[in-house]
Amino acid sequence: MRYSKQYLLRRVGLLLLIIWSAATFNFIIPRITPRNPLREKLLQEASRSGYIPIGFDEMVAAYETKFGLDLPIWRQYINYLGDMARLDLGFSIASYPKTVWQVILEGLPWTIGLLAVTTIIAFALGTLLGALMAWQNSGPFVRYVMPSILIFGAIPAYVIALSLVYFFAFRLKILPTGGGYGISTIPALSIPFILEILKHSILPALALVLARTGGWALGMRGMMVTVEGEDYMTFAEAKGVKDWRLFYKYGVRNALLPQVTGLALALSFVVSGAVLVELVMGYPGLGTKLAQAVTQLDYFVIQGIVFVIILTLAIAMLVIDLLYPLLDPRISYEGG
Amino acid sequence: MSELLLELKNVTKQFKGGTVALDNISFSIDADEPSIIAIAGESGSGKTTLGLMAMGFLTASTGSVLYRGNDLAEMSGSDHKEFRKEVQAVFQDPFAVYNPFYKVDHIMEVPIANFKMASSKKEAREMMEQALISVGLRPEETLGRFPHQLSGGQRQRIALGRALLLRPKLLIADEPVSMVDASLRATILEAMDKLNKEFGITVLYITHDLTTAYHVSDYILILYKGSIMEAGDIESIIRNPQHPYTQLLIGSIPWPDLDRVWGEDIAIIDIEEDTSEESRVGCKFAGRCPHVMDKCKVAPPPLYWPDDNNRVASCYLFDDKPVLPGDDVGTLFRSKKVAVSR
Amino acid sequence: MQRIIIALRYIRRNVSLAIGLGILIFLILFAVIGSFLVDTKVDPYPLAGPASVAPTLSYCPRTDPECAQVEPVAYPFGTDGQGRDLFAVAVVGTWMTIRIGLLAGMIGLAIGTVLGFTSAYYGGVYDAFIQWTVDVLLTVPGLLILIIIASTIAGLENGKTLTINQMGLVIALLAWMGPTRTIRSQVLSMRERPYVMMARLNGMSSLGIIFREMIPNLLPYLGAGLVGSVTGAIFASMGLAALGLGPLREPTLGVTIYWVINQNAFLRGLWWWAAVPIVIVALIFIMLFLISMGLDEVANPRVRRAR
Amino acid sequence: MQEQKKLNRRDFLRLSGIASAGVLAAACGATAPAEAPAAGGAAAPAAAPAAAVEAPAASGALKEVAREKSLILMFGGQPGQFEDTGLGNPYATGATHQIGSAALWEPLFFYSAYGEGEIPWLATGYEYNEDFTELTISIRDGVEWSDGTPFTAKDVVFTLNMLKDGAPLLSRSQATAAAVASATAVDDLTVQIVMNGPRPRYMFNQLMSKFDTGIYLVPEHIYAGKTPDEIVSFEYYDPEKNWPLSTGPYKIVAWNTTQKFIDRRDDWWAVKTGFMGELPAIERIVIAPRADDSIMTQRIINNEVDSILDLRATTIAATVSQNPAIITHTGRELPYGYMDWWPSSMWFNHDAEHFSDKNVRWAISYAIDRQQLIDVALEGSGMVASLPFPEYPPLLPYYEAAKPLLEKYNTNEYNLDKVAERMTASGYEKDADGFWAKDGSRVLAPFGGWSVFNDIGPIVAEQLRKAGFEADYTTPADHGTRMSDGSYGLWLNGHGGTIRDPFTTLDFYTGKYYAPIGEPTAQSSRYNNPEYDAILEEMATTPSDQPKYMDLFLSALEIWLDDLVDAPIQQWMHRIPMNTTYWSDWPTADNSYVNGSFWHLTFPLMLHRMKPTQG
Repeated sequence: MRYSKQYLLRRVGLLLLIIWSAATFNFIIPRITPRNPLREKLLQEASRSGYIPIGFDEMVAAYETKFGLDLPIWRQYINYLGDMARLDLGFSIASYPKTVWQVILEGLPWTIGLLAVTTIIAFALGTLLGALMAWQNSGPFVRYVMPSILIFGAIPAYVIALSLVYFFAFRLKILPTGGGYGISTIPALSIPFILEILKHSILPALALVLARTGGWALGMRGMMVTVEGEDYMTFAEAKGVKDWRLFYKYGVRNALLPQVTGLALALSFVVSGAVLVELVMGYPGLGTKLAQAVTQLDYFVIQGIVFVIILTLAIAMLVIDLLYPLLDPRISYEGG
Repeated sequence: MSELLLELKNVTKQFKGGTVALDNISFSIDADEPSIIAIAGESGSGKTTLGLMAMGFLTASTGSVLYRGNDLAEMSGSDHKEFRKEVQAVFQDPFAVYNPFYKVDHIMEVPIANFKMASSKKEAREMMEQALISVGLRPEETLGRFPHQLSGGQRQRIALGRALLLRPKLLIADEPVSMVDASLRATILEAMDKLNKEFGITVLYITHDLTTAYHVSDYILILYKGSIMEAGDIESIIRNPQHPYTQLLIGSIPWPDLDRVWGEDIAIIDIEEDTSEESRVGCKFAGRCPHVMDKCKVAPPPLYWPDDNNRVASCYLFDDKPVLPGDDVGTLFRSKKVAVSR
Repeated sequence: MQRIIIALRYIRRNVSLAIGLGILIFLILFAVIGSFLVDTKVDPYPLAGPASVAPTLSYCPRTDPECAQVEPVAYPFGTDGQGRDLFAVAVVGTWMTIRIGLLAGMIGLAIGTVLGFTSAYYGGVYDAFIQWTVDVLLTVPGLLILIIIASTIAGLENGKTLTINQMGLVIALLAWMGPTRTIRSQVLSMRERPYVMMARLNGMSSLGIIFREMIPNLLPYLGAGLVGSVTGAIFASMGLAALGLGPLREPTLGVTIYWVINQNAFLRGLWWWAAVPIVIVALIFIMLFLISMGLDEVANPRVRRAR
Repeated sequence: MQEQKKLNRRDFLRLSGIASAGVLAAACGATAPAEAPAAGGAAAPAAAPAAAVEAPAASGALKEVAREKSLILMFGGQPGQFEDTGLGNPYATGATHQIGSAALWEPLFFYSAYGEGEIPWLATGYEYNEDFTELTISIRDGVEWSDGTPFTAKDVVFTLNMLKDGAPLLSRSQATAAAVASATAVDDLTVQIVMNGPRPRYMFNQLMSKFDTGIYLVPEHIYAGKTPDEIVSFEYYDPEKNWPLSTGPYKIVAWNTTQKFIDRRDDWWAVKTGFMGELPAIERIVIAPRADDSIMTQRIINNEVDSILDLRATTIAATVSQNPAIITHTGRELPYGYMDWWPSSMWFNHDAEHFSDKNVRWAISYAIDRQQLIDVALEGSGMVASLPFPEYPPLLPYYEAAKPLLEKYNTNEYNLDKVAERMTASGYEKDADGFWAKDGSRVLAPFGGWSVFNDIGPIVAEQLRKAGFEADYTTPADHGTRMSDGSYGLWLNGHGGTIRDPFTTLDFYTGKYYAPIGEPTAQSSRYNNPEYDAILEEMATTPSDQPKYMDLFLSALEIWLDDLVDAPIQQWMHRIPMNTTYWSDWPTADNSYVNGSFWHLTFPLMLHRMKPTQG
C-alpha cells in the first residue's frame, strides 16, 4: 500500500470540497443576477407565443412552487445539494419533459468520440515530435523545420477549423462541410456508416489535432532537454549505447512520465468538449448542446453540463493523483 | 560590567516539524572586548540557527534575545535600526547574497542610504571605495560590475567590505569560506581577522571546519543537536579536548601528519542513532558516546569546569567538578576574567 | 544603456523572442500608422463603403460606367457584406483585440501577483483559502464560467451588449488563478534566498524587499505570466465574441469572425472578409506564442541547450 | 455564431405560428392565454422514460427506400440536433408540428393563402348561425385513424373540450377556452359548437390549418382520461404501437436527435373512400435538423437534400447560382422568395422616455433609409413595407384604400431634414457629440432583435447614428423578455397576424395589451388610446364584408399613422431553395397552390401534389 489512510481521507475530502464548491458556485451564479431564469424562460416562451395570459404571474408562481423556487434560499440550497448528491439534474426548461440527463446523453457520445480520438492522436504526434526536436542527433529538418508546425498550436482550433472548411469543403469540395453523418443515412453498426462518421469527423479532428499537437510537443521537448542533461545520459552515451536506444530507452522513457499524466488530465477534459469547433462544424456534441442552452437561457441544462464536467474533472484528478505513485516509484504518499 | 551588546537568554528554538534546533542556550556578547568566537558543529547542530537568531531573523520559541538589554521581539523602530546596523553578517554562498538583478554596488549603496551614512553621492562612493580597499580589493575592478562578472573570492570580500563599511559591533560570519576556492580562503580569513583587530569588531565565526576555526578564533563554542557540548578558549579546547564529542571531532580532522592515521583515536562511533524518547531528555550525545552512563539519559548534564577556568564541558564525566555559575557561556569569552568559584 | 545593449545582444541569440517581438512591433506599427490612414470613427463600421468589394486599390462603383472620371478609392483589404472597410477593421480591430487582452491580462496578473505575494507572505488560513479557491476555479473550464457570466450580465442596462472594457473585466475575473499560483511558489522560494536576508540586514522594509529585491527577479515570470494571461484573455474574448456574446458593433477581430460566420462569407465567396481577421488573429497568437517561448528561455536557461 | 441566428430564425417561425394563435384568440375578443410556455407541464416529472427516444431504429427494422422516392429536408431543432425528439404528442410542451409531423395531422379544413382558399378535408362543410354565436360542422364519412378506429365528431368534440379544460396549460388552448361555451356531437358526423357571444372568426382562426395556426385534432380513445398536466408530459411516440396515430397517409418510423424518418402508410382512409385517387408519390420523408447555412446550402447544392429552411437574402443567390436544378418561389430570379405574413417594423415603447413623443418616433422613421437596407443588407432580395401587414391578395383592397393616408403619413420616407424638423419641434438639440438630446438627456437608442435581423440590424443602427441617434444593434438572449417587460425603448420585430382582413394586426395596439413598464405584455407597444380602442371594439364584431368595416379600418389607421405606433420597415420574404433533381411541382409563383413553407400545417398539400422526376 503506497497511500496512508490520512492521505486518502484528505484527498477524498478535497474532492468533495471541490465538488461542493463548484456546485455551490453553480447555484449562486444564476441567483446573483436580478433575473429569475424560470420567469425569464416562461416570459420568453409566452411572449413568443404572441400572448401573455392574464394569469401569467400565477402561472410563474405555480412553476416556482413546482421547481421549489419559492422556498427560502437556504431551503433551495439544501434541496439543490440533495439533488446534486443524487446526481438528479432536473428537467430541461427548453425541451421539457426531457431531463437534463437526456439532453446531455444525446451529445456526450459524439463529443467523447471526437475528443478522445483527437486528444490521443495529438498526444502521440506531439510527444514524438517534441522528443525528436529536443534530440541533438535529429536531422536539421526535424530540428528546424518541424517547430514551425508548433505554430498551429498557437491558433485557436475553431479558427483553424474555419480555414479548413473553406479549403476542403468549399473550394475543393472533397469533404463534407459539417454534421455528424449523412442526412439520409440510417444509423447502423455497418462499415459504410462508420466510414461516413469518420469522413464527417476528419475536418474537426484535423483542426483539433493541429491545434493541440504543439502543446504536447513543447512539453515533451522541455522534458527531453532536462533528461538529456542528466548524468545517466552522459554515462550511457559514454558506455557506447546505440543512438536510437539512447533516444528511446534512456531519453523518451524517462521524459514520458509527466506527459502521460498530462494525457490523463487532458482526457478528463474530453467531456468539456470543444464548444467552438463543434459549433463551427455543426457537430452534434455536448459543446453544441451547451451553446444552445446558452442561447435559450436553459439554465438547468447549462448547470447540468457544467456540473457533470466538474464532476468528471475532479474525479479524474483524484484518479491521476492516486496513479502517480504507481507510475513514478519516487513518489509516495505514505506518512504525513 | 558594561552593558552587554547581545544576549541570548535560555533560548530554545523549535521548528514547525518538531525539530529542536537550539535547546536552552544562553550566550552573551560584550562588544567592548572584540574577539573572534567560533561556533562549531556538524550540520544540524544548530549553529546556523544560532546565527540567524543573533541576526534577529528567527524568533525564539522560549527564552529571549536581547540587544543592549532590550528584547528584540519588542524593540521600537529606531532601536531596531540601530541593532540592524550594529549586528551584521556574511553568508556562505558568495553568489546568492547578491541580487542578480543589480550590480555589486547595490549591496553597499542600500545600507548607506538606509542608515543615512553619507550626505552625498560622492561621500558614499568614497566610503565604498575605502571599504573595498580595506578588504584588499581595487574599487575600480569591482564597482560597477555584475556579480557574475566577479570571482567567488572577490564577491566574498566585497561582502566583508560591506560589513566593514557599516562598522558593526558584531559580525556573524556563517561559513564564509566553505564555498570559496581553498587558495582564496586565507585572504578572506585575513580580512576577517583584520576587521576584528583593526576595527574592533566581534566576529561570530560559524563553521564546521575546526582547522580554520583554530586558525582565526580566540574562543570556540561546540554545538551538538542544539546543545552546547564544550566552550571556551580555543587553544585549550583544540589542543586538549575534554568532551567526548569534541574529542571525536578533533580526532576526525585530517592533520597534515603522515604518521597519523585518521580516526585512530576515535573509540566508537555508534552510527545507529538512539532516537528513543529518553534520549531527548538526557544528554544529546548519549546515543553516540563511548562513555555513556545511565544518568546521561535522565537529564542533560550542566556545564562543568573540567580543568581550569578556560572552558566548560557539558558532560557527567566531570560531575565532580564545579559548575559554571549561571548558564551564560559568553562570560568565558571575555579575557578569562571569570572567577572560578570552587 | 549597457543593459539595453546586453538585452539587444541577448535577443539576437533568442530567435523566438526576436521574431515574436518583431511581429509585435509590426502589429503596433500597423495599428498606429493605419490609424492615420483611416477614419477610425467611421470606416470600420457598416455603410462606411460599398458592400462586398474585393480587395482593390482603385475601386469604382459598379453603377459608374466611366471609372476614370471618378476619384478611385482604395480598399486594400476589400469591404465586407455590410460595407465596413476591412482595412480599417484590421487597424481598429487589432488594437481593440490587443487592448482587451492587455486589460484583462494585466488586471489578472495584478490580482494574481497581489494574491500570490500575500498568500506566500502571510500563509496560514488566508493562504489555504486562496489556494483552495484557485484549485476549485482551475477545475472549472473557464470558458463555461465566462459564457454563464457574459450571458447573464450582458446588457443589463439599456439593452446594450458588453462594451470592450466590460468584456475585458469579465475575462479578468478568470485570468488571475495561473499567476497567483506561479507567483506564490516563486515568492515562497525567493523568500529564503540569501540576498533577501542581506536586504534585511541592509535595513530594508518588507515593502522595499518586495519591490526592490523580489519583483525585479520575478520579471521574467511576470512577463511570461502576462503573456500567458494576455493569450488566455484574447482567446476567451474571441470565444465569447464567436458565440455572439461580444460587443456586436465594435470591429474586434472576434466580433468580425462572428459576422463572417453569421453572414456566410464563405458561401458568398467573400473570402477576404474571413481572411483579414483570421490572418491577424493567427499573427497575434503566433506572436504571443513566440514571445512566451522566448521568455521561457530567459527564465529557464536549460531549454536554451536545445537550440 | 450561427446557432443564435438560427435559433431565432426558428423562433420567429414558431412565433409567427404561435402568435397567430394568440392573435386570433384576441380577434374573438378573448383574453385567455394562447400558448403554454415551453417549460410547461406542472405534471409530475416522474414519468420521463429516458433512453427510449435516443435509440435509432434497429437497422434491420427500417426498410430501404430509394433516394428518388424520398423527400429529404433540413429543418428545425438547433444546429445539428433536434430538441423535440420523441415528442409525438402535439400538445406536449416542447413538441412542434414543424419538423415533418404536419404530414400526420389532418385538419377539418386547409386554408391556402396562395391557392384556392378554404379546402374541406376531414370536414365537408360548416355553417354559422346569423349572429355568429353557433357553429355547426359536418364531418366527412369514412375517415380512420391509423389504427383503424373511425375518426368521428366525437374526436373533434373531445379535442375542443380538452383545450377548453386544459387552458392555459395546453398550447393553442386559450382561444378555444375563450370562444367556446360548449361543443357537442349531434351524431358521428355533426359537431355543434355554442360560442360565448359572436365569434365570426373562430372557424377560420382555429379550425382551419394555415401557416402555423389551427388546432391539432387528437384521438379520443388515446387521450381520454388524461389530465392537462398529464397531457403536457405525455410523449406519445412508440413505433411498436404505431404511436402517434395519424389520419394522414404517413407515420413516423424512426426518430433520433439527428434524423426523423416518416414513411408512407398505404392504408390511408382517403384512398379507400375515394376522397383522393391515389397515395402521395413520396414514400419517405427524411428530416434532418437545420445546420449552419453554409452546411445546408452545400447539401442542397450537392443534391443530397431536396429543400431546406429558408435562407438569407444574401445566401440564396449564391445557392441558386451553384446548381441549375435549384429553384425558388420566383424561379431563379430576384427576389427569390415569397412574402411572409410577418412584415417587420421598428417598434417603440410608448411609455419609455423620448419614445413616448410621436415626433421622436417619426424622426426615427425618417432616419431609416429602407431602400438602402434592401440594396445593401439584402442584396436586392427584399420588399419595403409601408403598413404592418402583408400585401396578400385579400388585403390589397385595404392597401388601396389607405393610399391617401400614406401620402399624408409617408412611413417609407427617408429624409434627414424632416428628422431635424421633428426633433427641433419637440425641443431637442444636438449635443457636442452630434447626438440628439433634450435637457441634458441624450436619446439613447440601442435596439435589439432576434438574430434573423442580423442582416439589416447593424445597418439600421448606422443609419440612426448618421441621423443623430446613439444607436446600437444587439441580439440579447432575453430579447423576448425585454420586449414584453418594457426594458427596451425600441426594437426590431415582426407582426404575424392579419391574413384575410386587417383587424387582427390592428388589434395588437389596443389598450387591453397595455401594461406598465416592468409588467409583461405580449403586444408590447404599450400604446394606450381609448379612441382607437373604441374603433377596434366595433371592428371585432363586424364581419369584414360589411361596408362599415372599411370606414372603421381607415379611421383606426389614421390614428395609428399619426401616432406612428411603430415604423414599418420591410415585408418579410421566405427564400426557400427547392431542388428539382428528384421532385417537381414545388409550390412556386407559377404553380401557386400553397405557400412553400414545408414546415407549415399546409405541408400535406405539397405532399399530395409533388411528383417524382426520376424513375
